Amino acid sequence: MMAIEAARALAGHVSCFVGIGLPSTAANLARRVHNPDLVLIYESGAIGAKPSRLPLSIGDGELGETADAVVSVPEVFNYWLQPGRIDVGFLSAAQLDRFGNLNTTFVGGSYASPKVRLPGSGGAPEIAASCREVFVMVRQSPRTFVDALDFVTSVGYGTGAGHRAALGLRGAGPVRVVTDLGVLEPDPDTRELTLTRVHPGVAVPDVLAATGWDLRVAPSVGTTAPPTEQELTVLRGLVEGSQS
Amino acid sequence: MMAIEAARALAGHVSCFVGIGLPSTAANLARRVHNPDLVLIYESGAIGAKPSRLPLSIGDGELGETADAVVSVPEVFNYWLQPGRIDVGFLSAAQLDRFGNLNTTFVGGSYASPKVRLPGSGGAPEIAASCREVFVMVRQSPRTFVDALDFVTSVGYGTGAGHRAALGLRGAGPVRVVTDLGVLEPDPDTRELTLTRVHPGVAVPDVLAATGWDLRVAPSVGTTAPPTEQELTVLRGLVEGSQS
Amino acid sequence: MRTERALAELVGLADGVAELVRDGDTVALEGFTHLIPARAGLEIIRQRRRDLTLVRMTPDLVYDQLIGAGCARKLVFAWGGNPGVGSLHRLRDAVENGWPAPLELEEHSHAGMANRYVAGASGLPFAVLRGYQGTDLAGHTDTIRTVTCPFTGEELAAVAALRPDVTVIHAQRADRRGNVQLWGLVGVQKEAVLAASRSLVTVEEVVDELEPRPGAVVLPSWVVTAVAEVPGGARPSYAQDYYERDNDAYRAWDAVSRSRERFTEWLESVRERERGSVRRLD
Amino acid sequence: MRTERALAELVGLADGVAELVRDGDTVALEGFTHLIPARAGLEIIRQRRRDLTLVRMTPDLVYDQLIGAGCARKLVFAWGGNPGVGSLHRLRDAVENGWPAPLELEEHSHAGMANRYVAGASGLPFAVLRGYQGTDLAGHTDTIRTVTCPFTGEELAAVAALRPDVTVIHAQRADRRGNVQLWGLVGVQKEAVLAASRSLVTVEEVVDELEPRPGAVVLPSWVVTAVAEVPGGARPSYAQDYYERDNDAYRAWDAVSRSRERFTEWLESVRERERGSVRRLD
Repeated sequence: MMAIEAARALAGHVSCFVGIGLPSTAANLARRVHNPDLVLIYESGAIGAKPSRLPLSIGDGELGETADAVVSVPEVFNYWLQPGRIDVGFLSAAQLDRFGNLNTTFVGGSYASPKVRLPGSGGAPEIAASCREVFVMVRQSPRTFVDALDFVTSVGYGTGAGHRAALGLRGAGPVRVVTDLGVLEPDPDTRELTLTRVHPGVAVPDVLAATGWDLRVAPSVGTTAPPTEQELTVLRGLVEGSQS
Repeated sequence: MMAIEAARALAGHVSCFVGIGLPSTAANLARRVHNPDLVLIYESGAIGAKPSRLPLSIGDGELGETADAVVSVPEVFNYWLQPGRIDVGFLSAAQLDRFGNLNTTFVGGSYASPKVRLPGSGGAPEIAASCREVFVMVRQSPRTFVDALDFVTSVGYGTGAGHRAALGLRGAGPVRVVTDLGVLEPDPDTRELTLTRVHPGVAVPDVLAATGWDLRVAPSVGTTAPPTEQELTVLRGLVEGSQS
Repeated sequence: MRTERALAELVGLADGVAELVRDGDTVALEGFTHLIPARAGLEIIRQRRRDLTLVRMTPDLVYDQLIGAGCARKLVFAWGGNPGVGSLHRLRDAVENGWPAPLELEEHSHAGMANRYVAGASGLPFAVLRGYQGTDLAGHTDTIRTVTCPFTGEELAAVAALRPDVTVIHAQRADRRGNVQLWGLVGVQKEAVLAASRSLVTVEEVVDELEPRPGAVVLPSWVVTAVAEVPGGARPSYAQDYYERDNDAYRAWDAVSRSRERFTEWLESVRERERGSVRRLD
Repeated sequence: MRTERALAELVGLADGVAELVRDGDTVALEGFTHLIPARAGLEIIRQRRRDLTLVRMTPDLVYDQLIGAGCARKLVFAWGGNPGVGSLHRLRDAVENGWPAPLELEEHSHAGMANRYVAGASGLPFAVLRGYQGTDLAGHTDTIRTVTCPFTGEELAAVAALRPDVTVIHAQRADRRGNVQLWGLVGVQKEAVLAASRSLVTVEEVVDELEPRPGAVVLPSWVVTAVAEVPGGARPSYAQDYYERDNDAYRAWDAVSRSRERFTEWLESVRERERGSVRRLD
């Protein structure tokens, strides 16, 4: 459901910056069902990649072979991502707070002596800063949706309205957080993430229980349309192709 | 004789940054006679070019077609020239002073209202700054070899010993000025250009008369070896090829 | 025509210039000896654009023509000459004598200009380089300053980003979706297009599919505003694998441009041509 | 072996590592998922190098192995994981528990690391980028500071140049003169080689002539120190047009690396191999 919801949200966008895992699934699903012209950009340098199966890694050979252009890694970041050319960037995280700030660095202990050391930032800080919009995809649980991050790896809305502008960040920030339970969007005034939609079969209290802070809920919470036959068929094809 | 003298001086060097005109003649002559492994780098982006005839322009098609690598213009300057990777750079000028500083910007009048507007700097300032050594090739006359430049486009030894280091320039500067009359080299202590060699048939007073300042002369002035048969044959072939 | 968020449109040259190059614009017609968008330059002259700020690392014939035709009020450049031949006489006449109008200069070195495009393409306000130290250039050019390395304390040159309103380049090919492919000496064209708000690419031919080629640069359709098929659009410069540089035309321009009279005759001949049939220079 | 001023030497892998990778060096084994110099990494382990500062944008299995083997005292990086699989358990064990030795971290983002190599390759002491604002990274990493644009007054991130003592990469081909050619996803390898004092390139094959290929990067012999022919040298990563990524090997490493015991067995098996016959990981 997360991949399908994110794929639908890609309709109407020109380009998206793709990481591996769920974002890649969503972007490839979108290109097949919702937005055939969508330009997929991988940080490994593939611009306009058209993979036939889901890559396991962002450097999978097929990405380069099917791309409109392959450029160096410095060029991806400097000429393509940094100037704000890319519409949508996908991010995930081990921790997320109420303003959509993300932690992929460590959990527990201290930076110098972490309990769990995570992979680190990769391209996430720049994706968070420079894509016109950011979609976050995270499974929802109180361990992940926390009141305070152990480390700010990538900035969402910082401490709230106006903070991105003050930092000189030019993209709009995390306009949509897609979880396994529903969709959160920033409040237009405060930028605090607000539950606006639940997936079929999920109730609002389920979402509140899976959130480590007192989650705001929109006055009227919608329900995500169930997956269509086509979405499910294509999604199954993508996932099976990647495991063969 | 200028091209032959410069070509000889390229023996033992790995790479040289080539402009059009005499430097290109010299470099191509050197590659054929004195230094077959010499790597020619053109600012248009051809690295390791092996043209069969003399190009009229630095962007001549054959440069790219015969090169080991063709790179963008920003890359030529940033990755290849600026870090000091290139052994020898060739420069010419409309005016040159006793410290090998060069003017290719304007002559007479003022910058805002010049009597003769010249093409400008092109890549010369960076070649002068960053090549390990610079060879200057200029025909000698009091109008060209002047006491004071109208404009400093490219730095030689500035105001003398120590000035390049103070400016943070990392190449050695103009270690050799090849003219139609002889060869000038910087004094080891003061860095003032000093006549060290005359070409066959040229007398020291001829050189003094063609210089707009009181030219220093080395205690013992040598004479350039006359062109060999091979040098003349190859040179003629190069020049004819370029006019066909 | 829309900006970079959508795919490039295929247009005629005259329409492309009419819509994308506007009076008062900062215009970069780039090409480092190879693939110079000469035909587009003539079309700008034919459409009598005014008050342009012309930007180019190596202004040559096409800028001499634009300057002589009175299209420009300012030139941003590093080297202005007729390569292998000599002076640009129209450029000199404008700078030395103010004919047909005074020409303001913003002068850099090649490395400075290249890095200004890189900064523009990268969404940065400036670029850092080793350059200009000890020269008289910085004293005459506002867009050269210094910056101190926060790690070593070393002082380096800073140059302001270039962001043309419109960049015009010539390439070998585009496909029908507007993806552009150029190869050979690729100069600073990618950076110049990515730095600009709008872009117009003239191409030798529009093809069904861009087959990959060694050394090719591809500009995806979504960063190009418009593509016009203009065979021979780079003459008298060259388009690798299409035609060679017409060295005689460069030499011939010297005589045309030396006198205001002969240049004016040339200019009238260009302006008399019908829309879309600008003749090649000869 | 000599530095960049002369042509590259063709060497055996063991000799190349012995001469070019020294205890205490700052070593970059680069490769962005594609063309990872994995075999060279095993040779460094076999030769028991110590106190290395390992540099890489995306440390993966090869750095997990080097760290677990006790070769490293410091890691300079942006993303350290087993792509598509999960954690690097040896890296985590070193950081979380100091086993087999504590590991100092110098942590950046991808854009920061890429620009640090660009600055190194460009002979500049630092690079400027939009990055790090609002994150906690700058507070923990000395090589991140700020710089103010001298034109706009805007504050931007500055990162210190990377200048490895030696960079090791894998490429598809070299010719007998030592010119190196790689294609496909080319990552940051050119910059990493040009930024380094010395370089060792392992290649799938040495050929008589490098035929031009679409998208290929050529590193001329005179900027490479040594080339070693090591077929399969990028396994379990891939070499486009030679072999595919061995995704099973990446998954299998997870189990090997999870326990110190199994890792130690693996390490002993690597060290037992004869010089020059390091087995592939499986």
